[in-house]
Amino acid sequence: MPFSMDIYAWDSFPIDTLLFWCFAAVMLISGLCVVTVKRVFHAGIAMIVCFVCAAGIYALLGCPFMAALQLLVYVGAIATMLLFAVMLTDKMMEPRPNTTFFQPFMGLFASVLLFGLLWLTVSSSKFGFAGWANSTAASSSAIDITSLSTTNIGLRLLTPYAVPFELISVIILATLIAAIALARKEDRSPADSGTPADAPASPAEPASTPAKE
Amino acid sequence: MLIALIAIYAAVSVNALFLIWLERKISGRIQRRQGPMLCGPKMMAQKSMWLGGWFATACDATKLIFKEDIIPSKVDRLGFILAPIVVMLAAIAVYVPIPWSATSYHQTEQVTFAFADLNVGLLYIVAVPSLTVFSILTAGWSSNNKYSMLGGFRSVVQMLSYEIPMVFALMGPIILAGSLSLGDIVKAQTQGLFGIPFLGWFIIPSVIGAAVYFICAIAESNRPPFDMPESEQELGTGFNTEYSGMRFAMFYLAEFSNAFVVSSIFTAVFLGGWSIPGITPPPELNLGFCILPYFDLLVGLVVFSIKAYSVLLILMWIRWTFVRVRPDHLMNFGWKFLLPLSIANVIVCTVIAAVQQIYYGGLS
Amino acid sequence: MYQLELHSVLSVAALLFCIGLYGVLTRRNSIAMLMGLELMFNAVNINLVAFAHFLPHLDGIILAMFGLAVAAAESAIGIAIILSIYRNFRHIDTDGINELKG
Amino acid sequence: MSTFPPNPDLVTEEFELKMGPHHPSTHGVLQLSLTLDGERVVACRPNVGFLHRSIEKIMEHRTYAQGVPLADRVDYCSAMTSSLAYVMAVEKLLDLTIPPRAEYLRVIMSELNRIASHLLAYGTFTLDLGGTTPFLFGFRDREKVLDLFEETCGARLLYNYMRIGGVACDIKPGFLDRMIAFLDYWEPLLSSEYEAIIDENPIFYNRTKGVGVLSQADALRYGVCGPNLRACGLNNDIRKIEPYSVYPELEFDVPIRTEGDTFARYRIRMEELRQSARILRQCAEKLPKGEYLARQPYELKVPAGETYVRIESSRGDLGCYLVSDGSERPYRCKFRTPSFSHCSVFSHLFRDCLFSDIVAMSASFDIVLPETDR
Repeated sequence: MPFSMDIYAWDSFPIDTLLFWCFAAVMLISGLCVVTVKRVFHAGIAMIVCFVCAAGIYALLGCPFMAALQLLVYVGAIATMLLFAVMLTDKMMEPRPNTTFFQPFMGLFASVLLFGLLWLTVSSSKFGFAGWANSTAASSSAIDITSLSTTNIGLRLLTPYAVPFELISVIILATLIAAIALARKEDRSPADSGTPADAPASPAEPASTPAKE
Repeated sequence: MLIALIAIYAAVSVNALFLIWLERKISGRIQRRQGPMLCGPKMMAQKSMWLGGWFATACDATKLIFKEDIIPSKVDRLGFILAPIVVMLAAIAVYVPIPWSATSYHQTEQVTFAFADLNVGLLYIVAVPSLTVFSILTAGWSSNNKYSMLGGFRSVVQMLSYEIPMVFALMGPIILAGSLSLGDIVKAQTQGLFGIPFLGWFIIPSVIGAAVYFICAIAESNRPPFDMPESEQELGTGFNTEYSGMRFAMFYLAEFSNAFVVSSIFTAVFLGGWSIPGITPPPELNLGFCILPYFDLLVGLVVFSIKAYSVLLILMWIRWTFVRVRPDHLMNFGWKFLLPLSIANVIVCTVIAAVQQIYYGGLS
Repeated sequence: MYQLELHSVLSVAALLFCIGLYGVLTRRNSIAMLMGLELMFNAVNINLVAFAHFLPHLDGIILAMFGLAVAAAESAIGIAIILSIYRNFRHIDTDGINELKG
Repeated sequence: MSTFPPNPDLVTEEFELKMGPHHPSTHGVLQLSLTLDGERVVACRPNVGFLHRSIEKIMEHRTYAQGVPLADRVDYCSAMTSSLAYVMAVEKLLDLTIPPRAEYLRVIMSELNRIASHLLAYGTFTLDLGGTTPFLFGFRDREKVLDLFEETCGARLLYNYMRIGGVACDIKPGFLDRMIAFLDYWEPLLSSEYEAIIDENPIFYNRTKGVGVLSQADALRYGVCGPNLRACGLNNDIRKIEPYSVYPELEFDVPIRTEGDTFARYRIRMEELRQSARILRQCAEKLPKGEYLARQPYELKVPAGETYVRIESSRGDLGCYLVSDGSERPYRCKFRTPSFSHCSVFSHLFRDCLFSDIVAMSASFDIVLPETDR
């Protein structure tokens, strides 16, 4: 009675390749939906499906830590933020401005060209890794950098990569402050066609906020 | 592989049904009435209040299944249909890493009996609710009425702002156990603290973490006193106002299975999962006429469910005695009170883990 | 016999990258453009993790994590800019936002 | 203080939300049209009139005796006091003195009715804040009071018990000791169960302390009366200021608080429950023997004239202005009901507060819609 999943014999049937191709297929299809669907809200949902499949692929590529992180950061934070942005700007019931795409063929042509280029480089290059791994593995660090377990990632992250780790926190702090500064109301309301230019002295009283058409 | 998936789904829904019945009985007991007594075998109902009416939730479920699913016309169909499915998915997906019990029968060393004991267990448990956040947002927005939109926004704000203290609160036991996987955390709790075998449970070193996690867990699963999003009095069941029939049942079952998941994580991480302090049950028990294999598995399962259900009872008890919190108090409480508290807990746990490491040769 | 090769993963990531690029190039609504951008970030991350798995070397994952953090920060700033545009122009039609004053 | 002034930094757009007639927390059919700015309420306009049955117009085409069941329906939550006001107005026009036993029965019944209606107020107030258990405590004990009513006047909500010149029927022999038994069972519960579950609860404190503060001047300006005015520090209990029927012989005191916020209103009602119990115990001892009804002819002709009678109903001072032109039908009968003026306070009070405060504050005013719309 296989009471725990990971003792189940994997190699009798290449289930992980099958799973990988399923995840990849769903991901690419939902990626296409993101790009072609008319309503931006549906595009958001398709994007989230794509992120979840990407998390699945990370898990299959032997790195569950990255999969959980992806779920947490992308699906939890970025997708929710994008959906919030969609909700703030997309008026569901009002006549939608035409979201037709401009020169779709130019874009299609450019991306197909790029894909051809990438496909050529990927399939023609021979990645000879056999010799490579142990030549660098002899580096001084005590961590066995070949096994992708969470403890190793943690150790590697903080010993040789400590400086970038701190730098990332500085970047995120800067983003925090910048986003808040952008969301605040500017002191003088912009002279925008159509809305009465407000007296710069007191834009705050609710009666004539520029937003009220 | 497939059998395990079906097993999870069946276990979760049956468990959720039982929980709804239990909740109504407990609320009845607290309010000095009897709770559902009618749909169930009559003679059992006469015997005692606790046996009566245990068909109630089954009848509710069948009623909800056959009730007509109305999809209002002006609704964003994709979001409306997708939301309950994703909520149910997330509610079930969280059950995977929970360590029900462990056995060393036929094994060299103790193996945790879980659906899949991931080595990123706790991080996975924190990641999956972000799917529920997304689906509540879509449910609120796509049902296109002011009340459900307000309810959806409120619940997303509440869940996001209570996720951070929860992660910090769970950081304590991770540091003490030195690993993310729940099975290892429970194993670490079987050894004692500072050499005393009986203080093993992580609720003792990280008491603050346990309290903060418990509060955040109530907020995360939208249960009173934090049930701002679907407070009937103000928003008319918030984001699931437009839902009816089977879709509403999905939201309802998801909420109850969330409650059970939260209490079982609390037991696994803070109350020492399947471990009884000081006693390790033998792998097999010879009953004279036959050998009962996997005996420690059964004992672990019983101990775990006792602890989980007791935590669940506390959850239900809190539900029926507290008044709802106002949104701005909710936010102040979450950011200004719980967050610093949970960070303090991380510091305390690191100190204890360091002392443990230096003087007593490490936990796990 | 059907073991997963690096080529297949890299080609899937490349295809996703191109889909993202197509999205950025042709989408009229600027939030949908941002979504296309997110797809491209994802494709890069898949590449990195694929190299980390097949090499096998740990730095792939660490770089992917840093990429993840920067992508999150970037999309936060992107949305803040889009919202301030929306406040001034009442629409976020990438075609219409071409005046320089204001 | 819990007012939320507009945040000058954020550019926001208000949106209109109709907390419509069919809403779980508007105690009947009141519509609050709110302009919301996110969670913050900018302005509120209560619309009433959804439950208008034109009781006063119908009364003009009914004889005086037929008017009593109609007067009951003015405020079905405390029907005894509303029909009492009407009956006392008619008796004042006839300047009829009614037998003392009837006076005592009227006081017993209206105090029991006050307990029932305050229990209802307590239950719905805590339910609106989210506490379902206190709601059930309140309604469970209210059932026992309604059984007492059912035993004497056969009805649980609209009793039709008052008559011009006395009461409809005498109380059953065992009524008084059943009432005393109820009081003995229920009074300790008040502090051991009702207040224990709510009062020390910090969440309840935060939700009600300092929320919806009404100053005494504003209260008087909007004609607020009853427990809501006593919460602002003014003793306006008509049973004390202009004592009617047998209230001078009973001694009880009137709870006063000065904060004037939701918590104070709730505390006032709980104290009033205790005072009503005290009154009931005294009435049980002092109940005289004798006639319970001075019978009047069916075709009663009331001499021409007009009168205004004020009594203390459970929601405030309920006034009945009666004009008769000597025929057997009243020329005009108007009820001055407390809930109507309480509704008008909403537009003044619900400004710069949170959406969930609205529910708490409107529940604390204990408005009842049949009274507002008549």
